[in-house]
Amino acid sequence: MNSFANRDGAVVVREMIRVIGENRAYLSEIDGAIGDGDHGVNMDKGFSLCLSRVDWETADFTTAMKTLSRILLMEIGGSMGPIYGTFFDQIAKGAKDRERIDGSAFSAMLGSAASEIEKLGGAVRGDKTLLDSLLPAVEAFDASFEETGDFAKALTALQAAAEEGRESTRDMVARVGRASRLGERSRGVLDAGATSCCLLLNSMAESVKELLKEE
Amino acid sequence: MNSFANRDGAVVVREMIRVIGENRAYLSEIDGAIGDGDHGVNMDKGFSLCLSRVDWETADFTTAMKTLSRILLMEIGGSMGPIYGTFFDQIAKGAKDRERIDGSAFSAMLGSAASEIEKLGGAVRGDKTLLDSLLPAVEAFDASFEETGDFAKALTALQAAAEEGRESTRDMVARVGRASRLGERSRGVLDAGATSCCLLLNSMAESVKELLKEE
Amino acid sequence: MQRFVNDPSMAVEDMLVGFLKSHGDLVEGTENPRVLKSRTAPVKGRVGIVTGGGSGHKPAFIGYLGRNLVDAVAVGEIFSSPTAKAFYDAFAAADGGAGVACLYGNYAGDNMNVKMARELAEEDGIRVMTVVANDDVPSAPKGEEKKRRGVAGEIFMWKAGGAKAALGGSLEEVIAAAQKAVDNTRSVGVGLTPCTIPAVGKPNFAIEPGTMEVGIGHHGEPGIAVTDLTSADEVAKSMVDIVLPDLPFKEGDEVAVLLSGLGATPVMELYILYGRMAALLEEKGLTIHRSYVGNYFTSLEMMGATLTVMKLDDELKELIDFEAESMGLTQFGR
Amino acid sequence: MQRFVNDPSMAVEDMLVGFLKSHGDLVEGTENPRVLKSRTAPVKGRVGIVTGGGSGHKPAFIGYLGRNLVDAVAVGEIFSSPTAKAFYDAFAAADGGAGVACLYGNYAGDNMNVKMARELAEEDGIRVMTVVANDDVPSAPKGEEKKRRGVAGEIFMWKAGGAKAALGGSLEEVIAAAQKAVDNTRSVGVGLTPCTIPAVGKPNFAIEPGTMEVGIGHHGEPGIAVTDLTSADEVAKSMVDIVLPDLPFKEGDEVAVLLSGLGATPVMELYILYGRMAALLEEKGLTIHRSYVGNYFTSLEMMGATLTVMKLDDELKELIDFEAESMGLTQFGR
Ligand SMILES: Nc1ncnc2c1ncn2[C@@H]1O[C@H](COP(=O)(O)OP(=O)(O)O)[C@@H](O)[C@H]1O
Ligand SMILES: Nc1ncnc2c1ncn2[C@@H]1O[C@H](COP(=O)(O)OP(=O)(O)O)[C@@H](O)[C@H]1O
Ligand SMILES: [Mg+2]
Ligand SMILES: [Mg+2]
Ligand SMILES: [Mg+2]
Ligand SMILES: [Mg+2]
Repeated sequence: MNSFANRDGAVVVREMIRVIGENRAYLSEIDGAIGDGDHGVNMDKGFSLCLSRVDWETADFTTAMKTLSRILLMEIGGSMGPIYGTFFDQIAKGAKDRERIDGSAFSAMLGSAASEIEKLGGAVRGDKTLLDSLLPAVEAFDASFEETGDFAKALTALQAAAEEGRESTRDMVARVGRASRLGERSRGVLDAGATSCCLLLNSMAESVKELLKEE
Repeated sequence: MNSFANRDGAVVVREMIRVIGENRAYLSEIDGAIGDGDHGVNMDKGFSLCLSRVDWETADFTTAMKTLSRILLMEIGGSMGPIYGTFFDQIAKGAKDRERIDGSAFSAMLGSAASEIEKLGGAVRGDKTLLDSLLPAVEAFDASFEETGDFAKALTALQAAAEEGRESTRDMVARVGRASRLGERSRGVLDAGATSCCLLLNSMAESVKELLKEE
Repeated sequence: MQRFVNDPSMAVEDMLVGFLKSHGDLVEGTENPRVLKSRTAPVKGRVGIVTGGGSGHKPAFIGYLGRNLVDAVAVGEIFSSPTAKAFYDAFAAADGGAGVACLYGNYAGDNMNVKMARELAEEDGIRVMTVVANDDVPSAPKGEEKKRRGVAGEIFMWKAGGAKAALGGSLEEVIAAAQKAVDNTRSVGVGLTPCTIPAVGKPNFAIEPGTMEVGIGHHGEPGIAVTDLTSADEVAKSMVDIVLPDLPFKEGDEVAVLLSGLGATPVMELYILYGRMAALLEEKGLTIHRSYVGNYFTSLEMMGATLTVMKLDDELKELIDFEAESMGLTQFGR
Repeated sequence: MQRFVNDPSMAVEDMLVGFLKSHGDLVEGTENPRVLKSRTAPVKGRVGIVTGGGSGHKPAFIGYLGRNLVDAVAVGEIFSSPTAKAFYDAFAAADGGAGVACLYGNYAGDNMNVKMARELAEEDGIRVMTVVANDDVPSAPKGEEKKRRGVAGEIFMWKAGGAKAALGGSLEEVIAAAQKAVDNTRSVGVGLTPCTIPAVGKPNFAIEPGTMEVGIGHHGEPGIAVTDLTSADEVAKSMVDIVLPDLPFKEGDEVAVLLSGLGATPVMELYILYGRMAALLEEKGLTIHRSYVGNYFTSLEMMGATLTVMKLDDELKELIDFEAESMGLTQFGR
């Protein structure tokens, strides 16, 4: 199939929770190199709360995304609360009232998520933030989907671009957030937010590809 | 000679000022082990002030001692201000109106200095204070002077006893002053006040012996 | 790490317990454990004053809860913005029907969380207007003032807003007064040592002994220059020289001055700095109407200081002199 | 040494310049540069309150100069008693004809200098009576209370004495009130890091990281035990367990509590300690009538805290609740 049912999609959120849990220490370690070493803790705090708040038997894609978004927005604070909260809020909004989610719906969700995050946080590409994973990933998805019309293929393109984007932060100098304090010394290590964003995009892509296969 | 002229005696004070200046860091270091590490600074502040307050061309022993005493009492504070202020005040008082200072005058001065300090501070021998240098030194002076009638010899006895007294504080447990709250842990190091007192007595003895030789 | 903590990740919770215990006459908790309010709030018909921010800045932010000052505070993790929900709940706790003035500092997280909270509150019919303190001169060049961080100048903003609300000002008037305070306030910070977030366990930046970082932020954000640590008089001069030309302050101006320690610098040394700063201000023809010297806005156990100067007019003078009672600032009216 | 000083041996002088500049509404200088007085003193017919001690303890001692508190202060070098002359001049500055209550802490130097100053003052017809604070429990065993140091409990002594004088008490009554405050007050300090006197340039004692020194004095005088630095809750318990049995405080007592930082410990952590201490006191059946948490009596940039508990009766309650205005302590009357 070239779309998945909203009703089946909560698994996408449950998988992201698992991935963040598994990478808690790794993300904090990356943040520790040039930030304050709490990115994994911050993320896992929000994501793990979500595990017990969603009724996985009944929740659909929209509900699970909405719940995750609300928890991040309402209970996490910092910058990651509102930024990832906005991310998943835009996805939930894009999925609302849709029985099935297809490639163009997915493209619209990601697109508005990225632009809302840009607006909210004021960072731009190259500032060494999660946008350096997210923006290329969204563009790659759109280009591939426009060319092929194939949702799954576009997701694979997204994954490759997100990883490339994450790697690209290694050679960037941080211009926003705590790491910006280090100037040139922030070069040479990955950005924590770009790494978590890549993990999340990867996980979403894998989950959705499974859903597309199943039907 | 067996006495020195009051008019020549200001050098005794000037030498003490020099000795305290030279031992500023050393005295603070000793104080640091069981006190608050400022004994050298405290002492040098008062003594060095005295350097510019005395007219060394005209001052005699009495005037120089009186000036030192007043500076310590009025301008130095701490414990050392009143204690050493009292010390030199008693010496100045004992020398007042004397053209020459002989061994029995010197003995009287030191004796009243020691007893006034005992009264003021309430410490007794064995409390690990400067009294543990001063009291044995005074006794040794008196014993030797009584026996030999020789001022210079008595001064040498004073020096030996002061040093022995200073060393004796190493094995004492402080019972007054800041160090007293240490209990057993104050054992094993010299007392700062006993060390400065020994330095001062030594310096006085050497200066007076020079004066005795000269004439 | 020589610190008094239990589980470091619960440091803020543990702190709030003690704070509420000690200041129960002035402050109380709310249903949201991360929102504290003044016992006097809300007053029907009086504008509510809200602020919030990361923890670790004592007395800021909760220390300014009290009479004629701040009515409710959203409490974040150490050096991390409170949640949107905390801001929202603080708005609700402070609202006496006349609207809420949210007076906070210019940090990415706070901007985002306040923005979202405000949307929620307005859906619920609570009017919220904001003033964003941006008094920290070195954090962006002239012409880009909007990018500057808020530092200890926030205290003048709260003082002005809180007094205006107590005097019966409308929301627009309270906002105008707080904005006037911010517009007339400039600050600079100098850092001498870093600080350690207990949950992290090691300093999250470094300052070489013998050097100082001029223009440092309240969380160790980078300054504009790392120089040799010179005498207090020279440090005072370089701080005054950054603050005065920026507004600019000019001969004849009356000013309020706040010199805050960053945490571990002995207050004695703040007075050493202040003596020189006051002389420099007076040499430039400024009149110091009122001064505050002490630990008013700190960064855990950082060593260093921030200088804040506010240009006064009759209104700001009345507001700054107004009686106030809180843990961080208690003064009789003049 | 990351510190704001000019010539380290002039640190006290430089500090006094800034202090007088900042607090000119409350405090003024005298002919003796080492004596500061409250602007409200002397009041004809009112007992004058004098204290004094070494510098480096801000707000103590000069920070308690003001309305209904201390009238004149003799200022010493850092951690060193003021001169006899300074105490004498402070007596003269505070005397309104009804005599002077000299309320100070039990340190050898202060004892000697006060004694000499008192002799001078009495020659001049100024009546001086003294109370010597000795609230620090670990500094000498029970039965030898007279040997104990005075620490933050001095603040309660000044508060009681200052209020009693303001209420028109005679010299004997003021002395009795201050003595009652001292007799009912017990303290203990815990040190986590040493401090450096700028003129010395290096810490004058050491505390191994990971350990704490229980019973430490305000100048780093060694404590009774060096133990592992445990959790805030455990530290709170060990401090309470030293203070309470000594008086002893018993079920049903009303108390005032003062938890002071030693300088560099973040105030956040004082609240963490206080939360637990308050719970422990309440578990023992004590009622906390009033609490003070903050940097009230410090030791330069030492990390650590002192706990002070005073047992109250009706008189002490009235005195502790009395209105007061000073740099270190400003409170509205109750
Ligand atoms: N304005 C911003 N826009 C987008 N991402 C940002 C922004 N500021 C910071 N980030 C991201 O946040 C990450 C750090 O997150 P985290 O460590 O959880 O928060 P904090 O910096 O408050 O400790 C950075 O790696 C960066 O990718
Ligand atoms: N009551 C006392 N009588 C005599 N000497 C004393 C007394 N108290 C303290 N001392 C001496 O004072 C010395 C410390 O002096 P110093 O360091 O200058 O003063 P402080 O203890 O105030 O820092 C001690 O080593 C001790 O010899
Ligand atoms: Mg963080
Ligand atoms: Mg981080
Ligand atoms: Mg000493
Ligand atoms: Mg000393």
